[in-house]
Amino acid sequence: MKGAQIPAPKGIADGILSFLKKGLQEGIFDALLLPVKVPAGDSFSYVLMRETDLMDQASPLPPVMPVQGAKALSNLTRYGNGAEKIAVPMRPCEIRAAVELHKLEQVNLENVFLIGLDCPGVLPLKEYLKNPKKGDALYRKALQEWALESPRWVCEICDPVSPEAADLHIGIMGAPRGKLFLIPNTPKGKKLLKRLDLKAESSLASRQTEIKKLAQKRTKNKERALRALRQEVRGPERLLEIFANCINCHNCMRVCPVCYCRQCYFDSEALKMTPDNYLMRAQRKGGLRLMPDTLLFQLGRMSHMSLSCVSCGMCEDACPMDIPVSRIFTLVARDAQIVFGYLAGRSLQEPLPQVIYREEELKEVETPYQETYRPS
Amino acid sequence: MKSFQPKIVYFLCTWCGTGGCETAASYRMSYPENVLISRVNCTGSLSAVHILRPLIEGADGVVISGCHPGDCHFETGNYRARRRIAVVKSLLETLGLGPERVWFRYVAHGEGRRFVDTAAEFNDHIKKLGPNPLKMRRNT
Amino acid sequence: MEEAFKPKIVGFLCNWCAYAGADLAGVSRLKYSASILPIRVMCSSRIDPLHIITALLNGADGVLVAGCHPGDCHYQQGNYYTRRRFAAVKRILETLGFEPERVRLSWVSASEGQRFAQVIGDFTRKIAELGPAPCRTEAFL
Amino acid sequence: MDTAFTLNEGVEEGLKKILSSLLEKGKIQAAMVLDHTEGGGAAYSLITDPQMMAQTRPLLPLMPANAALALSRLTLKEPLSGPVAAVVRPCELRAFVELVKRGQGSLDHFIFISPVCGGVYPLQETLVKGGIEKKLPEYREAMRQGEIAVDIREACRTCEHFVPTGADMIVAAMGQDDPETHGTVFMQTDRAAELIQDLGEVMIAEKQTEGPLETDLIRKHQGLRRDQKKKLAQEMQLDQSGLDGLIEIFGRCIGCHGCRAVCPICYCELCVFESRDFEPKPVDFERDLSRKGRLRVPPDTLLYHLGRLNHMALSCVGCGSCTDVCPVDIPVSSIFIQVGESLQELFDYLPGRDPEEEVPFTKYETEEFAEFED
Repeated sequence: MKGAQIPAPKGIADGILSFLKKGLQEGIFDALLLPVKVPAGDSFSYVLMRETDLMDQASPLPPVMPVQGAKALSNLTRYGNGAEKIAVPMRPCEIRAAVELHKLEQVNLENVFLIGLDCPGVLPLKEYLKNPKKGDALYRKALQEWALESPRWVCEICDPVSPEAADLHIGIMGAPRGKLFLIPNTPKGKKLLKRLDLKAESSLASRQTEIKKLAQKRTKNKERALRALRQEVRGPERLLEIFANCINCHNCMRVCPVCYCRQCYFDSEALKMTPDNYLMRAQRKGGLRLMPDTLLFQLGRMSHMSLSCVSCGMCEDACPMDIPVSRIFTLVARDAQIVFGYLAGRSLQEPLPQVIYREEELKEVETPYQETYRPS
Repeated sequence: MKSFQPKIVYFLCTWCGTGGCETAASYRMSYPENVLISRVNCTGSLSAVHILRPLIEGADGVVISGCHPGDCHFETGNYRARRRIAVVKSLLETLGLGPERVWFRYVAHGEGRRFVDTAAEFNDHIKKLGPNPLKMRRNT
Repeated sequence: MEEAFKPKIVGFLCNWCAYAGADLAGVSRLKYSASILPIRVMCSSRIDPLHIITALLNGADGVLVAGCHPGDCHYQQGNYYTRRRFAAVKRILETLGFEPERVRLSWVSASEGQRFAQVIGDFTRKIAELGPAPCRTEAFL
Repeated sequence: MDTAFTLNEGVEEGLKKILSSLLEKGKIQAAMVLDHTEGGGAAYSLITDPQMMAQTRPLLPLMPANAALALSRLTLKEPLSGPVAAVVRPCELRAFVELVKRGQGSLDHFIFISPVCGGVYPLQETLVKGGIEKKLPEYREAMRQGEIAVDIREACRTCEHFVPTGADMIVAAMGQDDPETHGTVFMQTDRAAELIQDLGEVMIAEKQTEGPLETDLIRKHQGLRRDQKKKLAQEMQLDQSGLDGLIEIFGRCIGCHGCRAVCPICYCELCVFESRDFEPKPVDFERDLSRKGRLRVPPDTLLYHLGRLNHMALSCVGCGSCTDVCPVDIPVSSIFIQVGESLQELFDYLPGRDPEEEVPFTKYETEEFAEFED
């Protein structure tokens, strides 16, 4: 596999933005969807732009992830593609979420150029907001040295480092000084390079070594972190302790890129009961937590979306009570995805496990019947 | 201590599971009375929430029976149910909430004996496991 | 400014009075500013505060709500509710310093073609003085 | 003169004993109080077992969620069939009354017990760092002195409605002698007085005293809170905001809509801002893009907040939950309270003051608000 090279003499962000700007000027893209610093300077939001006057405020790799890119993309293309060809540079987890949303028919990728970026991880949103300037400085350093101090937990264990589902991947790691790789993954990406008159002729060997190194490091982190977590959450006792502070705001559900339902089952009429029902439930245990169904919400959401969970960490960033939501979801999602040999967001071609089946599978789920069973 | 009488929810699909139950009835076979039957149109119509909710709100175990593979009235419902139950069981396993409290076993219309046996066997199985620790927690 | 500023005003006109008034103004060949973009609603009370705010945030330079004079509502009391809701919207804009002058409530009856033309002219002048709404070009809404 | 009772112990302990003996005697079906949770915080619980009252924390200065949400959930489908006591803060009670006006619950059979409220601590500061217990002595001392406790939420610090309205029973957590050793409870309604009748032997001595509002301490506290409110208004200068100021404040909103989810007044199951109407279609984006050249995605952040102000600020009770829940620390409640009070002044309305009082938007006078007509 080979890639093209583009210049980035003034830094990574500048290199990426110049490339995007060129695509815009040459009419290859009609618009860009980019994270831009908000006027107050304390956060970032996605901005769809045709004009380039906000480009100096744009940052393809911001230090935080206030909105999941796939969620923004879904907002843009949920009702189908417009006539515009939009270039969307996103982090690996955002690309993966976009892939899942495409399968769930919540994103239309027809007129979208998915552009993958290497990601050193991001800072926890709440930490960043305490001192955005410090966060910015920390991240500038991280982009140079490719190591981020105290990133989010999910970022430290994120091992699908370079997503193949993006049409074009902008390789930062392993690129020669002052350069960036452009790696086409799909026919769309190859065509894009051709139109820009770029040839994929550079060797990616140096990059592959670095990627492998990073992936191995993160996989190791992951194994260790998940092993520890598995012990921490097992059993009703510890699980309830973790979720005890949940205040039922359902922020986690609303910022989750995969939870796309307009009306969540857990906010619906289905769980609203008569006073007698609540009293009866209270009498059975001596007391009933109000709001009820807190654990049901968490477990229910896990069972609904864990097969598509991309571990982007948005849920934890948005939790006002600092519940380690994304950690538990990551753990549960991994186990569930292993059952089906599935990895959320890996490929557009892989169908969602819940929409297909095989006639012979999952025998371990069934409890075999012994003809000779006699009650004890 | 009083002997433990578990509360068991048994989901049966309309076409096969319920049929098995009827067959058992017509042969005057009996099953434990603490097994509460709940009929659903197809096991494929069960959501994870239908399994999780009883476990949180008072059941000691949940057992699900539908048509044998290939026999589903809606062609593929039981295959889909199997995948969904696999997710729930994986979730319960990961979080240490007792995946063994959920059983999935096919029962055909004519299999009255198999239905009665499953109810009794699951009942014994849950008795051995003891009460579901989740159901008495106030803080759910 | 390269070009002379032409205000864009969204006018919510009630079917029975204000819209008929506008009609009369037209039939009487009265000239009034083309700045208004009339939207006919069955009653001025159909207007939710959201309609006004949405128009403002989407770049309208002014929003006019016009209906029957108090007591004359085709549905008896619709415009009384309108007045309360309008008062609330305007008070909120005042409290936030968010250009309350850009919204206006006026009563125009079906026979007041003259008044309609006058209201539009008046409001357009006022908006012209204020200049274009900042929301027209703001990206971060 | 009100009928009041002196307890043989502090207000919180006394209240717990009253409730547990009411439960024991079967005079109430259940009690809704703040309950201790495994995580070191508290959550509202519907308690039916008198033994369990012992571990509850009815007056813990914490609001995990506005209790009106729980009360509404309890009685949304139908009214209670028997008496249930609920220990709620004044703003929670007022919020519930507002919900009842909107058909989202029923007041029937509730016995409301409400403290003179010293405010609560922010959820983040206390629950997360586990410091609530440490704060308690300081909090109680402030209550005794009629001072504003350090570190309580801004919404509480600037709240003037800390004496409950509409409660059946008022717990004088402030304003009477020694709330920690000899608490006082005021019976505001006949049904409360009736309920408490046979409990004399437990811990109660009757006394006649002036109402909970009329003491110097309460008046002093009122003054302090009013000053805080003025100070905040001066600092924020909301009326100078304009578009730029609003974007400055709300620019970092991540669109989680948590403020709506925890708002006791925002009861809609499906919020209009999450509905199909507010999901832009490709043609909308193309139109806006050709007009402005660039736009925020998802759009309508400011519209959401301004729209919500229009929809609920008139009934905003200033409970501060929205600020508590905001993951990016937008001072939502400070804005909503100021705008809300300006609206409430316009309509001479205090949300939740009286269940019989109609919401202003559902009525009108034929002669009014001429100043808003042009």
